[in-house]
Amino acid sequence: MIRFEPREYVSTRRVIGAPVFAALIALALAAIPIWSAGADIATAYVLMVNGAIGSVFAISELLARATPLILTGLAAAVAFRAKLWNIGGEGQLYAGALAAVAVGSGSLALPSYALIPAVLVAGALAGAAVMLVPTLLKVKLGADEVVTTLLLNFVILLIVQMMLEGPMQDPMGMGWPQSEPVLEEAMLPQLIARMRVHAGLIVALLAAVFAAILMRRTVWGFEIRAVGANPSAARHAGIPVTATFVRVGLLSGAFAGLAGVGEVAGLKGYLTADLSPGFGYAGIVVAMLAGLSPLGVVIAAIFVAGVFVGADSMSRALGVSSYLADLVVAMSLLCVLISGLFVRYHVRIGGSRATD
Amino acid sequence: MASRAKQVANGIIGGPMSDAPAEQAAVLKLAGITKRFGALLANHAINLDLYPGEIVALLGENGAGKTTLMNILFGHYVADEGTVQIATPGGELRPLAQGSPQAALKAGIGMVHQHFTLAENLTGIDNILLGTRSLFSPFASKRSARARLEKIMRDSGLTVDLDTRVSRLSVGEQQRIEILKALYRDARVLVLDEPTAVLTPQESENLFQTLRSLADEGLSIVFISHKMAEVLSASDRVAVLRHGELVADLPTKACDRNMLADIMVGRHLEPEARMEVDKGPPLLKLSGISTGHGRDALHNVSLEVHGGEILGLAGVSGNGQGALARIISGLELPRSGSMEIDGRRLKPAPRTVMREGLVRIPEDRHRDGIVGEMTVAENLVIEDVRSKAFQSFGFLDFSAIEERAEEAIEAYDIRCPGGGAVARLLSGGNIQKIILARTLDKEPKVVLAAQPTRGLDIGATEDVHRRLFEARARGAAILLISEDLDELFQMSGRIAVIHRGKVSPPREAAGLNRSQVGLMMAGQESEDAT
Amino acid sequence: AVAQEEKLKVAAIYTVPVEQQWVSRIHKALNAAQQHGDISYTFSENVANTDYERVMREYAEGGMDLIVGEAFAVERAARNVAKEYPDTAFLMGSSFGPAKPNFAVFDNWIHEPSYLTGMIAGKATKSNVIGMVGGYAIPEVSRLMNAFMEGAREVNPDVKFLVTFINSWYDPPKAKEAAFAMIDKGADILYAERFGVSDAAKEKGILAIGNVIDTASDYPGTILSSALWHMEPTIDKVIEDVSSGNFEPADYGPYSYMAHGGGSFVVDESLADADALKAAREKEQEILDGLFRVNVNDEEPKSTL
Amino acid sequence: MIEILDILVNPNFWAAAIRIATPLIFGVLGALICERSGVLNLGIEGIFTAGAMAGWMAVWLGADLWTGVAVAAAVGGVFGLLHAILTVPFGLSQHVSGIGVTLFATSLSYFAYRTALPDVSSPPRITPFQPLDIEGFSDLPFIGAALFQQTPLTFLALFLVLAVAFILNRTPLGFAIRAVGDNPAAVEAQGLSVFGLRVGAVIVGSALMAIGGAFLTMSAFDAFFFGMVNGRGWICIALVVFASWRPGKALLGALLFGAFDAFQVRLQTEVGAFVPGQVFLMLPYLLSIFALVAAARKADYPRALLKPYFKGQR
Ligand SMILES: Nc1ncnc2c1ncn2[C@@H]1O[C@H](COP(=O)(O)OP(=O)(O)OP(=O)(O)O)[C@@H](O)[C@H]1O
Ligand SMILES: Nc1ncnc2c1ncn2[C@@H]1O[C@H](COP(=O)(O)OP(=O)(O)OP(=O)(O)O)[C@@H](O)[C@H]1O
Ligand SMILES: [Mg+2]
Ligand SMILES: [Mg+2]
Repeated sequence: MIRFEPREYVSTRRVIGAPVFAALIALALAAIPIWSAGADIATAYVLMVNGAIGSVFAISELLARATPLILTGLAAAVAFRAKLWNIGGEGQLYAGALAAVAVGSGSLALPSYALIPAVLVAGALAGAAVMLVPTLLKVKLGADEVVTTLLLNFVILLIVQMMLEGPMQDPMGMGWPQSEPVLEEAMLPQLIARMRVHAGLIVALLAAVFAAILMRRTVWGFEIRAVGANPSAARHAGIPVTATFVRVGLLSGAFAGLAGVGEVAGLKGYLTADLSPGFGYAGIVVAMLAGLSPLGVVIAAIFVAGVFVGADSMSRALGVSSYLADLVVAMSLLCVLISGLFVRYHVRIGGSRATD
Repeated sequence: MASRAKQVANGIIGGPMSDAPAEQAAVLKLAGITKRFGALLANHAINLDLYPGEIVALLGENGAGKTTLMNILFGHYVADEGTVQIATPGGELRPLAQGSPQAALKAGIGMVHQHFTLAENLTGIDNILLGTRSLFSPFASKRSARARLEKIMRDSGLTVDLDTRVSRLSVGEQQRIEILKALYRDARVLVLDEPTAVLTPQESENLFQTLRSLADEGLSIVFISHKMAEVLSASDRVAVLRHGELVADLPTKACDRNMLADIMVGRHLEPEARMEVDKGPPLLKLSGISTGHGRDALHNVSLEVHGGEILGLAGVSGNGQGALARIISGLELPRSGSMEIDGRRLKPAPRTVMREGLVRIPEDRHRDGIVGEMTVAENLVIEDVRSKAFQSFGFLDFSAIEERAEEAIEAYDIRCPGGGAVARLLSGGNIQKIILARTLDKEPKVVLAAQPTRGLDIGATEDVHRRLFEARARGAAILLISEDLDELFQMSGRIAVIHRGKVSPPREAAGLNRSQVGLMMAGQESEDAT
Repeated sequence: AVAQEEKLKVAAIYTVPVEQQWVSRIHKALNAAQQHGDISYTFSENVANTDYERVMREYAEGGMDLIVGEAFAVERAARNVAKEYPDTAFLMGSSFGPAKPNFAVFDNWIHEPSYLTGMIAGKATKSNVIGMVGGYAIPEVSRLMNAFMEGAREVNPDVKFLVTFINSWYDPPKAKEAAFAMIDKGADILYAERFGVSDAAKEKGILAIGNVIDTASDYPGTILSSALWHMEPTIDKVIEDVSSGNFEPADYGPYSYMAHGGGSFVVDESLADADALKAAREKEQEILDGLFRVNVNDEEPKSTL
Repeated sequence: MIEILDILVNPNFWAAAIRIATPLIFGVLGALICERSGVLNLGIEGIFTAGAMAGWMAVWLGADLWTGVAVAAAVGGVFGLLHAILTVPFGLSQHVSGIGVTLFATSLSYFAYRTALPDVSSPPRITPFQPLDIEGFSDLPFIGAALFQQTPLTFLALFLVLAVAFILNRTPLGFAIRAVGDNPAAVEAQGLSVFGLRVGAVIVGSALMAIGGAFLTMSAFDAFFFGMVNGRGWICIALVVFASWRPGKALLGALLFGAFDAFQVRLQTEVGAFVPGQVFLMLPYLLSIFALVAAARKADYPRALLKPYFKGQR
């Protein structure tokens, strides 16, 4: 039998060491699929590191991929703190992207310094609005938000498709289901010339700092934590539970919406229905890897992005099936997840059973 | 008899053989049980024997290690040191595999946990039968089982509707199911962890009658309790734990209330002297409050509580106290009627009632009183985070919060590693102290204290009582909702009784006696009391 | 034999798995070229939209001579990247034109054989209802459907069409359900733009018209006629141009025309009506001789029932 | 209006509804078993994919169809075991573990498929399950056409609805599973193993999910495709709540969903020109949300759902 005994005291070395160790184990495990695909394992690791951080290009790519993950990770982290299970980051991301296109593709003629904020605000509002629905259904009618947010992902994606094939279709798009491009003035500036990492990263980092301060240092954060940990005690103590849920829902949705803005106005320039390869879902994992800590989300997002970009590049260089990258990411997630146990508990195997 | 000599040598008061027939062999033998939780020594070298047909009361302060010891016996925990031996039906002592409830059940140990272990989505009979039959038997005919259970119910007097979902049963009925679970499995040792904590006086009385008759049949019973009266009246023997050590093992005959209290706490307790305070103006006024339906309803309830007064509200749990407390706390709006605090009529909501100077000690402190995952300091300010004292422009003032925590920990003797400790890890008594500190320190006009000492040990109870008296002395109006008649008579100036959602007019406690109140709690109006 | 180092390095980027009809044709042509020893070929499949640009850049940085892919839905990124690597040749499937200095385009211009399959289908239907299941109503799809419908109408003015788009490139069970629905509505010939349609036809014992790839052997007795796309002429031409240093950002689309062998028309003669086949063969010759031009119509086709 | 009625009275429409519902029935039963024991299994989407791949692959390599189903179930069980270990004894977040399992199972299936079949240009096919033609029954007027176009797996699914309902409501095992999902301490106090029950339930539930996946490649279709599961797993998670954790209602929910989907496809050819197809595609999701709101108050969900249980810890 396996037993877990909570640790009295958890050293910082352990908190940092365990996930690093877990990541190494995951990479070691990745040798199995690499080997089974017939590639050279040592070369693979070199290529993987190079692909993730071996050049300015690699780092730019890593950060570009981490950007939406930070935001969807924050969306999950703040909501989960209040035990508002927002599984709808994906839909909120698309809503944000849709709003960014609606505002940024010509309907507003503004200079850059006004249009970019307008696009960001529109995206955040759209994400927030989408999350408001399940939040209200939960607090007013008691409908389980895991399911409603999950289902809304599909609904939003269908709305996006509908818009892309209907009113928002690019007339110059030759019938392709894609939106009109976002104006140059609405595009988030690139941070490094000719590289993809864009100002959305700054937005994401600011959002993380904002969330960290909000959660730790403000009354609202206090109330969110209290409602998450024990809603009935919070209510008894006079904390406005419904308002807190609504606040958290709006904030969570806004973060996910911003992720969508970044993808459209930072990277692609227009919206298609395959904009996100599941960033909304990955954000949940990022948030949990980070222990729901907003600043931890940044690190976790960079880690997840790095593993993906590195493994993806490696698979390409070796001519191994590119599904390897997703596999390595999944294995890393599981390993890091398990390592969390060793941080919080003494794990005893066997146990001191006196007699049998 | 070597063990006894050793115990005496260890400085234990009394000994296990004091009263039991010497020739009779023990059914259960705990020897040298030690259990650590991290640095905490929850049980230390405990030796305890149990003989057929006796009822042993296990006594001790909160956190003394009673539940831990019984959990080791039942296999929920594994002892770090020591052995548990249990007699076979033939009378031969055999070591019991530790860490296996299944082995304990098989060996004839039954346990009624402090928190009931019932699946509420199943019926009583399904709960009882759980684990008694092969999981893979395709059919679950209950006919023979039902017949046996009905016989057990007849013999023991523990009657309950077996086919009702547990979620629809009262706590008393749920407890009967718990005991039936053990009896159905032919338990020879029955452990009950604070069985009366949630029972009404009548239910408790019935329970102990039943236990006595079961003991007469040969069942050995250990029960844990904080209530001196029932320990003295219902047990044959008393074992006292203090800080994880067995400090006394005495025949009940040889004990009295004060002596046990002193052994338990390790110091002498002075009962709080009741002093009279001048009654002030009515600070809490309820008029014609009605709400809800069924068991948890209120019908036209009117009450006035004056400053400087403790008004006791007696009643069997489930007669509307919950609804009343929720309305006064502002958690629920009444269907009709009004509430005034210090002459101001208001729409109850947690924040509005607090603003008017009403504080509340909730009935279920774990559910409504504290946020277990947050720190002691955070729990101390949770009602006031929005006040200027602890925040500016929405940002928390950490130094003020810390200062407040230190001050309260000091003033209320909250035993914890510090303000940064996680509240969940504190004992019940200390959790209650957090709630007392954050409510009574506000110099409230009105205090709603719902079951404020439920589950607390004597020391902690005294502490709560003292704090409430202090608040009264400062002129607060206190509404004390309790099922404990001792407490009500000790604390209250006037007593009202709630029955089926109706509240009787309060009467001076001095002019009432316990049986009158008991009758009123059962729904019988006593005319002569006026 | 050409030495290893001199082999042209070609990479392909696909947004879908290589089994997907359209992409499979490119993949097949490039694999064939590799087999001949003309090129060394690597590819990335199922590349997510966000990753497309990175993959392009990685290949360009990796010293590829030629990068083949689909610019659909990643048009802007693809064109930007190409501009930044002027020494690399890009050949992208695109609905838009080529761009200097190095962005050549191609497309599946098999509207000609599609028209011919329409002529076969139009004669073969007895209920005069033909069901058509497509992915998305994009030009690449609509154009072929319209040509097919025109061909069918030419030989049978009474024919009606049911058109459904499943809004997915790749959901065979869904395509199959859509096809079943059309059979319920009386269709006795199905135009199988997507995987899954022919399965429905086979199960219900009716005929289907193939598109892009030849699936006749998978559904014996079901595929009446197919309009096939062959990417080899395009790929061979572009490889030749790049090798010889004559690569121009041109439109390689015409290499998909029948005249270049990029499109072909096949019929299961045991299933087709002899007269219809004869008519279609005649029309085929006219097309090859340049005497007949099939209309290019990119409008979304609609049901006419 | 007439057209809509036409659709509804057509047995082929109902046949399609049942066909679309079949994988969902497996999935929703699997998810229901897991959740009844107290474990949310968001690994379902990946387990569907793994089942679809493994079952198909086994048959493609030469196994017979039922062996393929067994292989799919076994593979699903293995992923279920992974999820169970992470969430039951380890007590890790069920949300994250589930999503992790989905990522893992999906990517492993894709990687394995592509590594095994690197050079296919069209998906290899197998001979799938054929409709169960029972002499006599198939000719029944309406039912015959609707029901006996189905393959044996559909009948297996329908049988499993009864079996799961029977087990949960009538047998000691079912009582134990329901109890462990309500209050694990109750189960432990009666000498049963919380871990054993939960791990077992998650394994069995996951095996059912995987059969749902196998239905896609071995009955609804005859080849494996990337992305072919396409959100069907998530739908099951929603349907479980819609069904208030009851097998009978789960069947109803899956059929309703299937009917909506089949209806949508048929309606598109009727009015597709006027209303975007997405509107119809949205309907089942919106309907589920409405049903959820309507049922939210009454549903007695497993109280211990999402809560890890550690022996001897408080
Ligand atoms: N699983 C556990 N992990 C850590 N500490 C524990 C655990 N169980 C009990 N303790 C600690 O061990 C001590 C004894 O606890 P126990 O529950 O046995 O007390 P008790 O005598 O039953 O108290 P009460 O009267 O409040 O029920 C307490 O300090 C408690 O906090
Ligand atoms: N033992 C059984 N044999 C045959 N069918 C059964 C059996 N038990 C249940 N069923 C059927 O299976 C279906 C699903 O059962 P389900 O759990 O939804 O029933 P229920 O009435 O909602 O359950 P409960 O009474 O526990 O609330 C129902 O239609 C029921 O009639
Ligand atoms: Mg205890
Ligand atoms: Mg049921």
